[in-house]
Amino acid sequence: KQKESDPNAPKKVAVIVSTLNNPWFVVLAETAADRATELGFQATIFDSQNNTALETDHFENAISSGYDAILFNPTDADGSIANVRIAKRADIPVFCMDREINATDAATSQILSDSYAGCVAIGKYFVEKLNKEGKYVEILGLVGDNNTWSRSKGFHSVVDHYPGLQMVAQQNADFDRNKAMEVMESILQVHPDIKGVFCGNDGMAMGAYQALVAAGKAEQVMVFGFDGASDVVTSIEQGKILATGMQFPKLIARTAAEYAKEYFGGKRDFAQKVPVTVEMVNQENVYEYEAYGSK
Amino acid sequence: MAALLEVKDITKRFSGVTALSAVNLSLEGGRVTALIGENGAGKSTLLKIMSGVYTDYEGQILFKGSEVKFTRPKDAQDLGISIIHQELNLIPHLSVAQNIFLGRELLNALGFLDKSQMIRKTKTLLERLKLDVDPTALVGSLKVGQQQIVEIAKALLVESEVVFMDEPTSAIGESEVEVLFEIIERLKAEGKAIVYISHKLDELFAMADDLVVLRDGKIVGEGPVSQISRAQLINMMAGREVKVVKKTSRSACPETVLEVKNLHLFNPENSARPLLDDISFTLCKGEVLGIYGLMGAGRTELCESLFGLHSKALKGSIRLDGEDCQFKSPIQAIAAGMALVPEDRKRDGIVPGMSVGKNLSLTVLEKVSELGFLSDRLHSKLYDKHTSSLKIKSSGEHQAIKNLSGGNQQKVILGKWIERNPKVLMLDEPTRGIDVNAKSEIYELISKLSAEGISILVISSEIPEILAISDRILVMAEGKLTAEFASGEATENNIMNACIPENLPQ
Amino acid sequence: MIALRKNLNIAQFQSLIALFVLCLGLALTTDNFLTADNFWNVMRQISVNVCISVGMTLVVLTAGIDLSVGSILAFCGAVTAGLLRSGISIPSANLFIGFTVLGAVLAGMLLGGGLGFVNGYAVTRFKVPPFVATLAMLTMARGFTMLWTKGHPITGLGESFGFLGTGWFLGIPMPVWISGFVVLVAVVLTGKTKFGRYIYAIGGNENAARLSGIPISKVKIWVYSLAGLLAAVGGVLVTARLDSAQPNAGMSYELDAIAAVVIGGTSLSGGRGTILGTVLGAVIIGVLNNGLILLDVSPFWQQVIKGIVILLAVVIDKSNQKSE
Amino acid sequence: MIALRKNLNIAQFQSLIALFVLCLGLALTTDNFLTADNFWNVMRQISVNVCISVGMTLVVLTAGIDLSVGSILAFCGAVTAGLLRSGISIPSANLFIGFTVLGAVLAGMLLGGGLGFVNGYAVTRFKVPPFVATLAMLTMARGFTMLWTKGHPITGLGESFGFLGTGWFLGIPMPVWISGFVVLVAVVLTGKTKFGRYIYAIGGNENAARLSGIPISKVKIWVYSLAGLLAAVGGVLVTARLDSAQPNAGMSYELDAIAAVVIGGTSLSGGRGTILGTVLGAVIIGVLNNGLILLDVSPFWQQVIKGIVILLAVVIDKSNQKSE
Ligand SMILES: Nc1ncnc2c1ncn2[C@@H]1O[C@H](COP(=O)(O)OP(=O)(O)OP(=O)(O)O)[C@@H](O)[C@H]1O
Ligand SMILES: Nc1ncnc2c1ncn2[C@@H]1O[C@H](COP(=O)(O)OP(=O)(O)OP(=O)(O)O)[C@@H](O)[C@H]1O
Ligand SMILES: [Mg+2]
Ligand SMILES: [Mg+2]
Repeated sequence: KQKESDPNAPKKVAVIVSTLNNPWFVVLAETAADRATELGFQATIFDSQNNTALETDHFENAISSGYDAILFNPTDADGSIANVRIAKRADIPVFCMDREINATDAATSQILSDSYAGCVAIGKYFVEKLNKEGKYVEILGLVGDNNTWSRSKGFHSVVDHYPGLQMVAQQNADFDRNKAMEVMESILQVHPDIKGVFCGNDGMAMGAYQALVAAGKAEQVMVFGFDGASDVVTSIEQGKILATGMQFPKLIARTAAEYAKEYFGGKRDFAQKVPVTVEMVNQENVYEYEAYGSK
Repeated sequence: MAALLEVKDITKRFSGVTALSAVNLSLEGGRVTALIGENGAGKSTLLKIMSGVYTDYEGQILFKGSEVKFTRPKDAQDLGISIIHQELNLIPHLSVAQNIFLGRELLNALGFLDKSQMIRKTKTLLERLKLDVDPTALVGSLKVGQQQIVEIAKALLVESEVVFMDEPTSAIGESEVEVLFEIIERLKAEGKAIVYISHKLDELFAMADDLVVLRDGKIVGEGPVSQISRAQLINMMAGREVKVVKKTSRSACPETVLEVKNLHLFNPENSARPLLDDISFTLCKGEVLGIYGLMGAGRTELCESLFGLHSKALKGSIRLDGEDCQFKSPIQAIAAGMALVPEDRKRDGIVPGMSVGKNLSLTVLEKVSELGFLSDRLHSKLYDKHTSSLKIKSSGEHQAIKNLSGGNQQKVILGKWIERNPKVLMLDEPTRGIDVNAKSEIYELISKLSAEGISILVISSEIPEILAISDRILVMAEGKLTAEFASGEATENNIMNACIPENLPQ
Repeated sequence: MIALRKNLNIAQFQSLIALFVLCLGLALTTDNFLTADNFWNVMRQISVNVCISVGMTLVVLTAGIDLSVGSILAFCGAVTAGLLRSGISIPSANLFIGFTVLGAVLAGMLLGGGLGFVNGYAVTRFKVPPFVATLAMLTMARGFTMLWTKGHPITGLGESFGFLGTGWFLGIPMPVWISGFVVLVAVVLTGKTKFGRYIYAIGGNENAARLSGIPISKVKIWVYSLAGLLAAVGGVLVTARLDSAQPNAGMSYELDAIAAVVIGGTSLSGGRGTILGTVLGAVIIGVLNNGLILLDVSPFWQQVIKGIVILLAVVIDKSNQKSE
Repeated sequence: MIALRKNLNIAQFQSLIALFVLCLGLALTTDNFLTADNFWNVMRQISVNVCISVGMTLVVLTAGIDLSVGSILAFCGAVTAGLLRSGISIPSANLFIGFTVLGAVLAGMLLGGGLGFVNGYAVTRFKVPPFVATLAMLTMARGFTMLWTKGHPITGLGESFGFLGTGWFLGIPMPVWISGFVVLVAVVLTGKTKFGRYIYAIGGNENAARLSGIPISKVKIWVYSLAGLLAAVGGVLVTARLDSAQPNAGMSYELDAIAAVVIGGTSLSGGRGTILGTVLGAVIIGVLNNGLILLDVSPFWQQVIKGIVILLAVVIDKSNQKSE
């Protein structure tokens, strides 16, 4: 099926990421590409723009233009399965990064950062910090995005067991810092007495925090984010934000690139799922971390 | 014989204008009824009501004795009423055949368009009308006269019982007119009722059986054509003696203001037939120069060229006050002292949504500004000045100009140019669609302005008008200047002769 | 040459040359452009845009615009998927209706047609400018999609449905069959039927069309309904290809469709343009997308280049019209 | 009443009533709508949209449209932030230029004006339809933003810059001062100057305007440039408020701006409308956004409701025009 390529030519690796509209994914994509280049491959980044159909196009194009491996950050756990299968049929290994696909027989290996588990940890910390009672607000990302919901569900799987914790508003801010700020400003009008905010990503956490500062409530309300972005890590150091779920995009991306090298070397028995634990960063342990990883 | 189509007490109002009041008319098969009246008398409006274009009117329409109520043009078409509209209603990007069959396409057994049959039928129809164009040519590439024949063909396509013709001959030459008359004779023989509108009285006397005269939306006279004389007719149309101060023709030319030499205007549609072909003339200070021609003769293009609108396609020399001035845009032309009152008021003249005051000041905004800002006080002053001097009837400075009658709109446009005190004022059909009173006021204004030393170029399609107001008359046909007359020597006949394309030396 | 020019209009001719140059360049600079695999990739990838753009062309020919196609695509895709998976159950009436693949697809298309009808109705009956009416629909249909899916993708739609998106028939991918069929019907519709003629007439001069007895409102309503229906077809294709209806599918697809229409030489002021031109426009965009990736152009530069291509296409088209 | 009607046009009057009803409803159903805090929140939140919409109004009054404002906002915000943080350094020439807050803001605004100029130039010189020209710019400017930021936000812009977005002056938030100033200038410009009159004349009847000696191209180029400049002001405000330039800022802001313009009674076919109407439209949208959150309406329904409001606003406006 594939054109026989020159065995001495560098291997070509495609890095297909869900979006480049969010710095977290830019870090993921660039680290993967950089690491692949370091390893002697030729790497190209494809941006799926949060569009699963466009992702299909990228897979097809990558396959027909002779890429040898795909480092893949799926747009959707279910929707992307079909895409991975396309590659599988063409005998091209796919290494999922960060996000899971809901199939275990498609990807060569999945290096996952478990948002759900990470948010369970945050939820627990949230319960502890709020002392099991009080009003709180949840700010969701894009309501059509399944990551939004896995984070939200992880969080609620813990928090909903505490009747003393009352969610007074649940609004979306599309992973957008500005929108999160505006939403928070409005919510604060109705619920000036909240004690905590859980945000679906760090950008929104920063936006929410800025709204709280402007309303003079930064001391009263505890802000929780998710991602491990640089300004949130700094903010945790400075005591502004309480905690975030540190994912390790750089680690994940490097691992994926290295797996590709092992694959080219002949290894086939990869573990289907390689969890990269989401670590909770809080004010006690923040000195161990830097943006998107540990020091 | 019973009436085929009858209207009773038709009244039609547009915002502010009563176009028709309590009109009764009855049409019989096998007769040609000529509808005549001044511009704006309501002729087109009446036909539009009878053919289902205007559906909000008061009164009744009876077809073969029973009342009908059209909700759209199609209803009238289905009853067998077809109309040739005054303004061309063709779609430029479609071909001749496509236009002719628009709305009543022929289908083949499969329900698809039967193109070959439509083209064939178009061909025979065009042959009948002696028009030699390819049925698949785009209408946009035809001459205005040819387009008018296509419009006629469109109306003749279906077997109708009533045919309305609203100025079908305004753009075509004599031989085509003859063809049309033959066709009308045939329709008449077939027992159809025909209504014919034209400003050319000779045509009417040659062809009509009955005359109906409209004035200000009312019928002021009707009867068989044999019982009405030409003089009576003109009197009825005007309602009074049209007294135009006929200017004493000046023979001396004290000072040439505008000098045009060998002007050519390239035709983007058809490079073999320039829009303007070797035009040369002069305009003297304070002179009124009339330009006559059939529709499509290129008069509008001439004015537009002088006004800097077609600079890229223009060749030749234009000198204003002795200085070379091939203007690149109207801005330059205006700065040099030119002014143009365009022929299509609605399309090119007014800004319909704006108030009268704002339309009036559009060319002289620096005059109504103080310290760089527009001043309401100066606006009002300007408005007051012109409403009184031009006798503009409007409910106030802030009334939207679109709600004014045509004549008053025209006066506002004139006002905005007079305020700039131009050297050369070009008027393209300044009295089209304007009532008699306003018309004579505009004539007076023209003579007053020329007496003040403004040189005026007037385009008109009405010979009496051009005879009445011009010091000198130029005639154009197919982009060429074909004749020049001093006002003393011009007559209807020699003007008509000069403007018919067939008579052109080839 | 003359014969060719007679059948194609100049704009299309221009586009064909542009496409040819593009393909030649790609064939010379990359190894993989001229392979059968890649050819079918490009064809399959443009098939959704082709469906939408065909509908958009009809709307634009009447001098309208339809911004809502992307949202309608998402909603109808989601409804088709939802019906296929779970049917409709009304517990209070103790009623359950299951859907076959055909039933679900037809329901989705009907819904698309219905939403398009609403657009058309707003445009003709209430005289809402097309831009605004369809902008409102863009927002509403997206909201409905979220309500219907609750923000979650609907997956597991079965082999036979998936075949519509991923299957091959007689050596040609199904999406290509489907979009090809859409194009064929649209070409016949615009070129060979009364309805098509009316569309051009309305866009060319609405007033003259009215006086010629053409039922303007009816034609326009049909046109918007068809655009909605074709967006739904696009929705079915996307959903079948992914075996999953994504709530945020079709985001900003309207812009791609408008780009295809415009590059294909259809005038946004109506009355002038062809379906084949639009298909050509969609192919150019598809080849460009494909080529930029084959050439390994950075995703950031890709956007810049696409913007430039749109602009160039129209500028060239315009300068041609002038010299015509 | 009559006097009031004389100064406001009917559409605005309608909008005022709609706003009043909206506010009354919110005041009755929530405790917190009618507080000074919430008032300033809404005002601050709409200030970016007000800046963009004012520019959009100018463009729409000339019968154009500008789809690129959101991307221009993002690019100019990012450039301002970038210059502020790192200046320009050209190592080969051993040159480094640092920027003060004022310098960086002016550079951003200049860039916005420049991009708008490109829009205007394409529209007037190459006769590209505004929709297409600004669609191309939408894509290109987003690409440039990504190239400039490399996809990462630019943060840490300092107190004095942040003051522009978060500070208060004389009891009024800075963004409100800035957008208020923009509105004031625009009101004077449209109502009291030659330039403003020209804008209305061009939109009202471009032919008549040309024949009256109005420099169409020049006015249009200025209008698009101003729209770009105001988008840049919006970009500065967004960036300053967040103390961070986001590469994906301003996504689909053009739709919000067009909605404000349309709700404010400006006709998309040009020549009719006012700046104050647009401000009213922006306030209605802002209050609606705020109210929907205060009432904790589900995000899914919010979109549906917004779509309905846009449609209603235009339908009411249209039916009014008819009865005028
Ligand atoms: N759509 C319209 N809106 C407002 N007024 C109109 C409209 N159409 C015509 N009128 C007015 O109605 C009156 C009658 O117009 P109509 O076109 O019927 O005149 P006409 O006799 O056909 O004139 P002409 O010989 O110039 O064709 C005129 O005063 C005209 O200004
Ligand atoms: N927009 C246009 N594009 C191409 N050709 C045109 C256009 N307008 C007019 N023409 C052509 O130019 C020629 C001159 O038309 P024009 O309107 O100037 O004549 P006119 O003498 O002013 O007639 P009237 O004023 O009585 O309508 C006609 O043959 C017509 O076909
Ligand atoms: Mg008439
Ligand atoms: Mg003329």
